[in-house]
Amino acid sequence: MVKVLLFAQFQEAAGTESVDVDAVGQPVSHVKSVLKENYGLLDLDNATVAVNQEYTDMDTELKEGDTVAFIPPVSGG
Amino acid sequence: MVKVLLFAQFQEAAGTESVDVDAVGQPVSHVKSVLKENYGLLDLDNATVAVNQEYTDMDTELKEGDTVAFIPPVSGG
Amino acid sequence: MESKQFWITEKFISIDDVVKNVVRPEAGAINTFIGTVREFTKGKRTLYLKYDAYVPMAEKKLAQIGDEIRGKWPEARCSIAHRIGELSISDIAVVIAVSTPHRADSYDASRYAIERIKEIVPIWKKEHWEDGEQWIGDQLESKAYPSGHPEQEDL
Amino acid sequence: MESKQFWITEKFISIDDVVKNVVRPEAGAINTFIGTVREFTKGKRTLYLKYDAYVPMAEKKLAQIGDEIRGKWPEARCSIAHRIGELSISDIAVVIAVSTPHRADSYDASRYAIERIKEIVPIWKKEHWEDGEQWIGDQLESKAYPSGHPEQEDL
Repeated sequence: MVKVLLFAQFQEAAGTESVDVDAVGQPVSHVKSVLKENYGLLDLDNATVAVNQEYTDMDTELKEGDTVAFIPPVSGG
Repeated sequence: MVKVLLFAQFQEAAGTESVDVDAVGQPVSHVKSVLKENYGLLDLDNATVAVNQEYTDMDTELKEGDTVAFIPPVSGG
Repeated sequence: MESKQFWITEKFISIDDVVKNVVRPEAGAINTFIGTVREFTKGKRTLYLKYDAYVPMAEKKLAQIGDEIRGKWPEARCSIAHRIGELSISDIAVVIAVSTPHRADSYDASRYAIERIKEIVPIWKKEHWEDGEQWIGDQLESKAYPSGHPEQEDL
Repeated sequence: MESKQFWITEKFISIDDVVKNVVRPEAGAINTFIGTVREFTKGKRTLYLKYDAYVPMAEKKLAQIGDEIRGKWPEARCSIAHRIGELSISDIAVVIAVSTPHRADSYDASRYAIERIKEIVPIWKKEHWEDGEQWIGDQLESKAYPSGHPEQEDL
């Protein structure tokens, strides 16, 4: 399983801070599809993705225990 | 009389913070000459001058009660 | 006192706490940037803000900005604190402090830090107005992402 | 607490005291510049400094810089404190705070303020080294005065 973290508007839309997804051996884009289907998170296309706290891309293949975070456009500062 | 204020290296060289000079009706350059002669303040040529706390030039004619300050190159900040 | 050089906190940020992390004998200049909650943005009145963050990654990215600054300005030292949770008007959201031997670099490195925060640090702001609320996206002001998100080379 | 917006003091300057003079709901950005006493300058070790000032004129000129900033950046607010007397390594000599609605202006106006201080404010620094002492002249770093002093239009 991989752990998927949701923040800000994604967290509110999904009603949860994190979900576990069976995506080992799959690319990040697979997790995105699952979230779109199961939680209606269509805005995910505007997000960047981090795996284990480092930015990466949708092609990254996931391993057991990975943490995936979908990062909405940031607005700190 | 006009009051002449000395700061930093001029104050140390002259050994005083201020001197009174009889320079009413004279330009500032007259005060400069007096200070050069009487106190050996040759570096005055590197100073700007302020009369009554406003920068001005050596041609400014002095009035009774004016305060003249010779301002060495500044180094605040 | 916080012992971290780069941190996310729910508590009030003291400017002095951030500045003292960068004071040192080699420095003659310290630039700080303080982001505060502004009441009006484009005529719309903000009542309060809420900041959310991916805390461990955000602290890591703040530290990365510090490393980037050391790469570009080897003699610079940097400390950054960002607050999260609910903030009122004029509350401090972020404090950046950069010390350098000479002043020009302190301005440039501080400016670099705030721009990078707005590019790469996973922190999100939700504005609460009289008539609604919204999570605010990219506020770089200076840069548009044609693809709708930062390119790889920006991260 | 100091009630002045622009002041010369023999006492320790609190960054917070200067910053709170410019905090306001319209501002989202505050830039501060803090000048500290640097130990080494061009390889020479400073033991301590002494600052002298023509105090009433210096406060007037600091306020003039505030007015100039309002002229150039109408929405900016500025506060400046400069310390005089004897200062040790890492002591704060000057604190500038500028608040603006948006960040770019806060950097530009703050930078303008420190450059103007080094041009027009009658404050003088005396360096004390292990082997001597000297009043330091123009340290603009960015500008040479061919005539050896500022031209009229700079004052």
